[in-house]
Amino acid sequence: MNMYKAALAALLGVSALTAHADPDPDKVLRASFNAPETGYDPAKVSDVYSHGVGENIFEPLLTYDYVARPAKLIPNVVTALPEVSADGSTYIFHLRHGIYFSPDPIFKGVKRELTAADAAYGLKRLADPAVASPSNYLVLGHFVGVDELADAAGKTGGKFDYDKVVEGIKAVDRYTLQLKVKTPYPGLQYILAMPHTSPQAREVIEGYASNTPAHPVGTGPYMLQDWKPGVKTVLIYNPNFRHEVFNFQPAADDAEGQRVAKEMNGKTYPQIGRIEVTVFTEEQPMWLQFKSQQLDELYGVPQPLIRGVLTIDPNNPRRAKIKDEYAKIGLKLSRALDPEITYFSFNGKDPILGGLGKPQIALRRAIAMSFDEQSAMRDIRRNNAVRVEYITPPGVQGHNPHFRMFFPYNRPQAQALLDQFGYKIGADGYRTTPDGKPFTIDFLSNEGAIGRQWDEYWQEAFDVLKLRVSFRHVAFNDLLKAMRSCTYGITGAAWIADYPDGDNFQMLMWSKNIGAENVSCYSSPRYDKLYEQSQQLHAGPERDKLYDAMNKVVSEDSAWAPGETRFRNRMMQPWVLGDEVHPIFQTSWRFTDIQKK
Amino acid sequence: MTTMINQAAPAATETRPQRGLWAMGWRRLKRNKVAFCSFWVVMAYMLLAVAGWLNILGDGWRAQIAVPYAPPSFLAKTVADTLPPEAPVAGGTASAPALIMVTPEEDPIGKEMEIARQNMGKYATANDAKLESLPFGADLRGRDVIHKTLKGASTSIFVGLLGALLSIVIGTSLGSVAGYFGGKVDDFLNWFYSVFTSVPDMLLLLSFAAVAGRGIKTIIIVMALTSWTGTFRLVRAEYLKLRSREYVQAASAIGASDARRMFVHILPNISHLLLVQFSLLTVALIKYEAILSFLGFGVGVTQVSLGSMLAEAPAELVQGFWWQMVAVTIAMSLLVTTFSLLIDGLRDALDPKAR
Amino acid sequence: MNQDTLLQVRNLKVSFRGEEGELTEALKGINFDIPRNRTVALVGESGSGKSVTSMAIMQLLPARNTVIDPASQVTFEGRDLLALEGAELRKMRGKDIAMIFQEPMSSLNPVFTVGDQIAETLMLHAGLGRRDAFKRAVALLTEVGLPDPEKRAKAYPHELSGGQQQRVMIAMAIACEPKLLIADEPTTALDVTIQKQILQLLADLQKKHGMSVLFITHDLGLVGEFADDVVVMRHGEIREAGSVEQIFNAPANPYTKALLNCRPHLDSRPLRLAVIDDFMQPGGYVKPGERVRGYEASDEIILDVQHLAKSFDIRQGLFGKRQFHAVKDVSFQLPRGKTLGIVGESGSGKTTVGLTLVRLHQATGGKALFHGKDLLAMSAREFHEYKRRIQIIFQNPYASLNPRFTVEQILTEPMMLHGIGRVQMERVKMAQALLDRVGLPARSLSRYPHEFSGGQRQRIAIARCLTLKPEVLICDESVSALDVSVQAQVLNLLQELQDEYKLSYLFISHDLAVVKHISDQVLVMNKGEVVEQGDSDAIYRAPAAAYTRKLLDSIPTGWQPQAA
Amino acid sequence: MLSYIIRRVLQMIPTLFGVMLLVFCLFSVFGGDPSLVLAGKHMTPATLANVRAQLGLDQPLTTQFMIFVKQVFTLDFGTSWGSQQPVRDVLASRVGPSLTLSGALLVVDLLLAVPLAALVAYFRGGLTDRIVTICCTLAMSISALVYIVAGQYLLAYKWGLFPVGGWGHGFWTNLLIYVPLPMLMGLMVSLGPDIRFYRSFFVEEMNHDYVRTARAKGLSEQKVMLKHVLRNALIPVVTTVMMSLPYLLIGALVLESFFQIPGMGNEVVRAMNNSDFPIIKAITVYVALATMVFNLLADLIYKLIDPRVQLK
Repeated sequence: MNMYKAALAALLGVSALTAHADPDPDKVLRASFNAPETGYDPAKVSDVYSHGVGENIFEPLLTYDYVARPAKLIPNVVTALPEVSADGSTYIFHLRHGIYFSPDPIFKGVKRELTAADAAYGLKRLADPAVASPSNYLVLGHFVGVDELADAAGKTGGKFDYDKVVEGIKAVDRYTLQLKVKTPYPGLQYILAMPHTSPQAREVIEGYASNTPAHPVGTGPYMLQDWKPGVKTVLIYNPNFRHEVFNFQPAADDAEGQRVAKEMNGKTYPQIGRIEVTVFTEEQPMWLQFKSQQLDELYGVPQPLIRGVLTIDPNNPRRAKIKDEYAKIGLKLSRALDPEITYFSFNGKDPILGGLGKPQIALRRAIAMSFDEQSAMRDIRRNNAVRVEYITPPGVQGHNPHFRMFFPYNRPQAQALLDQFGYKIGADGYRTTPDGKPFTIDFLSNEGAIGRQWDEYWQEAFDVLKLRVSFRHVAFNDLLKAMRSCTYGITGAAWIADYPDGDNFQMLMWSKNIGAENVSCYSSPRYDKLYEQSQQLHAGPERDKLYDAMNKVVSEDSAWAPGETRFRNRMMQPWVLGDEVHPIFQTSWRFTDIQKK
Repeated sequence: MTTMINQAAPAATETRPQRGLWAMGWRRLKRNKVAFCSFWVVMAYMLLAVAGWLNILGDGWRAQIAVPYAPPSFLAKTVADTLPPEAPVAGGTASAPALIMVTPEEDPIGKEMEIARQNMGKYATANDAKLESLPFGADLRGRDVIHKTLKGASTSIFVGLLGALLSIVIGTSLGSVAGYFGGKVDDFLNWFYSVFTSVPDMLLLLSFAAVAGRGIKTIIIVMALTSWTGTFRLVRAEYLKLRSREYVQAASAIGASDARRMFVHILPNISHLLLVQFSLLTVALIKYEAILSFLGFGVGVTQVSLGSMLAEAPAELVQGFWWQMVAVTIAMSLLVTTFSLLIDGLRDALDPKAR
Repeated sequence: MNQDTLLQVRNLKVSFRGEEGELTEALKGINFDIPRNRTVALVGESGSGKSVTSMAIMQLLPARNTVIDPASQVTFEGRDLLALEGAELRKMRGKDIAMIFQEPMSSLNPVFTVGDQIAETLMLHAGLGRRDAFKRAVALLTEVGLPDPEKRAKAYPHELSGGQQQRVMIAMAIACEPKLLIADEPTTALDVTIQKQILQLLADLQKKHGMSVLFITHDLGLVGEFADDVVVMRHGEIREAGSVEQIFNAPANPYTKALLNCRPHLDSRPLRLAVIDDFMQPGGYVKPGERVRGYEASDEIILDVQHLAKSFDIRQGLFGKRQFHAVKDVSFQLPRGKTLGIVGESGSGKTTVGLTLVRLHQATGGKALFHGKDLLAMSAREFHEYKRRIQIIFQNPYASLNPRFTVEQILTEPMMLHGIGRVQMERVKMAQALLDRVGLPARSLSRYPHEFSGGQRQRIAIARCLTLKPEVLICDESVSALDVSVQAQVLNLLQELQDEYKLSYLFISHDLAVVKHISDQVLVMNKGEVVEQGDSDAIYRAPAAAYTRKLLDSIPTGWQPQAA
Repeated sequence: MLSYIIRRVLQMIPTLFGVMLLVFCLFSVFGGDPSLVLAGKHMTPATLANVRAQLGLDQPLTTQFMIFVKQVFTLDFGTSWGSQQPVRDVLASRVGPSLTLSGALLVVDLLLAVPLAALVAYFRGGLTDRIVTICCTLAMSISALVYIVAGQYLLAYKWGLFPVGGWGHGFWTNLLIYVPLPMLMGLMVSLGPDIRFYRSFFVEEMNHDYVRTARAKGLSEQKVMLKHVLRNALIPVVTTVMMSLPYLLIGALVLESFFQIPGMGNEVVRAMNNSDFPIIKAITVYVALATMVFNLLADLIYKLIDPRVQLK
């Protein structure tokens, strides 16, 4: 750090730097992750932990208000939300002046300002086949001329021509970026708030071409100082970061937001000088370290600990508090639902379970109705979740809290329903198909302890229904393979929002996404028609109506068995200020302060 | 020193007829109090294992008879920390919009659902009340830890014994061929051996397990595939030594075939070593199973092993639920300790040098 | 106590506690004296308690399972050694009484140089510094006749030959000028020529240093030349004690008499060797007539070995191999019903000859014509039939019987393999008859080898060969590991069998007296080569080769009147 | 001597080839397809194909194997599929912590186990021997997991004797602050079997004839033990330790993940869970190489400390 300071001071003159108070380098926030990150090239990573760190280093064009609930988009490095052309196809962004990348040897000591070309480069890069970005879906198929560039690069010997001007993503001048979409792209504003789409300095990416994940250079408040993959990441503040002062305006009835505003307003952004993130793969050491004050922030209270740490109202999981013994020592809790759904998916192409025939629907319905999801949620999730009742989860644009997607848990009715459709109990004690053939349900399950726990509850349901089941435990990659190739019977699945718009969820059941996101291999003409209509619409009551209809279709077809949406429980030491779980951000480090007595 | 005692011995051998090595070993074992006690404990475990396989014992381990993590009965009950009752929402539930759901008319199988509702009476079951405590507590699903431990021990012993057996079979067949024939065959098998020993056990174990998936069969096969090397080295060395022994040469001189020399003449003479090796492997594999289960390659859902129970322990202990870990630790360490002491005893008892 | 008595053993009673707590008496209350400046020989067969006696004197018996009767006394210069403890005991060991053992190789610590090991004793008892002690060690090595002692003092035990190792042991023992030197079978593991040298050295040192020597051996023959007094032991008791002259000239005890007569002598070849029972019976032993040996022109040659050679590959250098020629160009003929003796020291290649003939080793050259067919050139399948006709008996009766087989299995297995006897019952019957023939009771069939003594096991091994009714029997050191009295019995048995079945023997041994006794013709081997070959009487009477002469000279001659 | 070393080194080639074949078969042939994970949750067949191409998984197996062979000979295993860091850098940064922990564990274990083993062997058959043997057996019967979980909970958290886990910067900081607890847990696991193992070496040596000679010389029991027996018994101890050295490289899997030690063991588990084949391949090859080299070194040292040994 000091080296940078000295070097910069010599180049730029001390006064420029002292214009605002630097964060205190001795303010160290020791944070934790529950799983290893993979790297810090936003185009190349797809896990929440990597992007969680990335949020602090990179700045996408747009971002979210820290305290507004539900999440609200605000301009970040642009002056305002985009100007949209009348036909909705062209977006114009004006970049703020005087935003600089963090110092890096690549810049040879010159302060490097953010330009529209950087923003265009960051977006185009996602489409480059050589990058093999898992986020390429954000760009491909949407922007005028970009797919052609990617196709050309995909051919043997081809190279992605970043210099070629395309209408879809174009730097109009130094500070103006133009985006032009082929068809309406309702999620566009959200994707421009994802760290994946952050502007990138081309010379940095090309300079570190062989190892971009270890050399993130962005305009955000922090920069990477030390990285031991999968073990530890150390961030320090970016001396080039612009001067800004916290001024949060939370809703009056938002007690937590009010606390944050009280603790932080008026302070400069950011406050913490150094952030040390440790990855914990085991729960016990993480909790013990936090309890013995060797950690300042717990990313999430590990599932097995929830019952010991929190008291959750069994009738309303939204109500929770820290247990007295911990509240007494001042530990703090911030809690929010993750923008996710977990569900159990029936393979729509399975010869026995799949299809839209009545006996098949009845079989799926009976299985779904027999799954004691409430007990599983209580025992495995420790009540730290709410039941999924809508494809789009709470906190995501388009969610309808008054919808009930699943038929109530009722094992006797489920059994009677199977009788009704002629799934008779055979000589061996198991039910046969209506035409009298014995069958076994192929339950695909991930290896590992958690998967095992769910299997136990499922086994019980099948035992009651007298259905023969065989659990197939496979490695994660084989699980994915089976799901993508529709070669399974039932499996657990999950989807976490890439951006908080319902489209990101409703597309899960679109038949064109079979082989990709539609792991249920669900194919319903009714659903497809509704979905394709919804794609043309921006968020609003009209689209909500379509979403309700789509949910009904899935509910009628019983394509899923119930799952849940989990809460994220972040815990802090008493001296951590301003820390609150944001529905979209993975981390809040940049908005927090430390005040030790 | 032993030579001298040997010299004094003939008088004794004349008076008391001795029998084969096994009978002699058994007598020696009986005299070793520690080993003999251990023997009976191990036998008790074996009985338990057999009872477990036959589902005589621990069969009801899957019954959820208590509340999750019901404490052991001997613990004093603690008062639960509860939330204050929920304040009624202003306006009450009346103002909330009606819930939207699929109506029977919309439902493609609405009619059948309705009939099923009427017929469900015959499947209705009474809901038993769950116990608040159990003699040694319950696990997450309210299952009796004692039952689970019994069944788990049975599975672990089964896994250990079968794994060890398979490992011994692999190690012995390769080792005997290598040691007996020598030459090119030996070179090849030695190469094979050194390849396996050059790769760290843990890595091999993990990669085999990663490739093979999950389940008892996998565990047994994977453990056998990684643990045969010790037996191979032992058997090879013994065959190398014994093939030039005079009684083997004598067997050759009277026209015994290679196979006969290998399996009728030499094999019984290393059987005591194999028994000890087998026991050692069993113990090692029972311990290995625990680690494998911890790393996520355990037994299936409808099965329980000491390892799969131990894998649950870290998550439980942080919550203060120590009973499952203690139960497993007691069951496992008693088994492994007595088994190890028995092996020590066996080794001494079957040592032909000590005759 | 007599002034001239250095050590007095009185009523020494030692028992060993067995595994089940039972006591086995190893010494049943023995009494004997060791006078100053005299050599006392303690003679006995295995199990006689001779080594236990020496260990008891040194208190080297394992405390764990040894019970010494409290009435026992071992008085050394007025002190009861059995009562010594701690520092006093250690001072006695090595300084006053020193000991050398049977196996010099294993008795020396492999990781220290021999000089260090000798110096250690000196530093301990003579209070010398390291440098002085080492210098003295070199001097001692010179005294025991080790060539190039300066260099050898820095050598590790394994770099020396067996004889040299035993010299080192002797040097270590005499380092502190002990008053008593106990030599426990010091030459048993050595070749006959080396044995002679070591014995001579011990005799010289005894005279030079004026010490007493307790010489423990199983070989009465050695005693004659070397000892002043002889104590004969059997089964933990002293059978006879007296001066060497008295023991050799006028043995009073039948056991002593038996020991003296059991061993074959070079100068006589009785029809049947004396065995102990002969002397134990009333009426005593009557010497049978002499047997005449030698090939005759009319003999039918059944085995004709021509230019037999065998070499082993020894790895050398990066990829190189060196040939070690264990047997070079050996030729001989064996007639029906006769015995060819092959004699040589260790490493002479004599055993390799035997093993090559039954194809336990693959020959590298030459022919072995058996009834005109070359055994060495046959396919394995062809040879299978011949295996029956040419059999081998090994040296170690403990190792040559499968410990996991009962005698019945051992005896019926060869019959089964060669299709002799139709059913098992028939084979068992034949086995019973053979057991009877080799002098073992029929109930032996259900027993395991370890339940038999060495001599009995060798009988079983012989019976196993006889099951196949072989024509040629190769006896590879077959009697070498046996006690003298047992050796005589087995030799007699072999002789009887030869007479009865017209067997031909290839008798391989390092023991010249035994070979002379049993052989018609003798072949002397050294370093893989035939040194001399001829009728046994002729060779022993007038050896042509120097090496043969050297071997013959090394044979202990027993007590000679002039030596007394 | 030199020719012996050369021959041994040449013999390593087929073994190394075998190891490569084994590793390759395990991962590239049977090991499943990691590109499914790497392509992300929005994976389309086209994306998947592109990822596979980037990883070289679209090549025929023989080509992939040839690439692997080349990697082994240049000791350049490319970049990790997880963090995309050069494998060399990843491993280099992981070796230090592993060696610090395992090295300290080995040294302390030896310092405790060898004298204890000698002591127990000295009293062999007696009560001390029996009690220690049974204690050792009992100690080794408890699963390592229990030690770690319970030890961390009680010693570090409840009683605050050690930090709960973590890793610092300086070598001494780590050794004195972060290593002691995991090392203690490691000792609980290793000491029992090691004492028993080393004891057998001592007891074996004590049955040799040269011990009788030493006693007959008038040496005290202690001296016999400390000079004659110890020197001989150390030979197998040293060899055993030498052979175990390569395993220090992969560290202690469970210890490292429980105590947040950024060592090789941690990385192995991570790589296994994430099908990070370049890392696994590299670790396997490196450890196999180290095993072979240390086997050779063990033989050479064996020759050095045991004058009987002749290298052929």
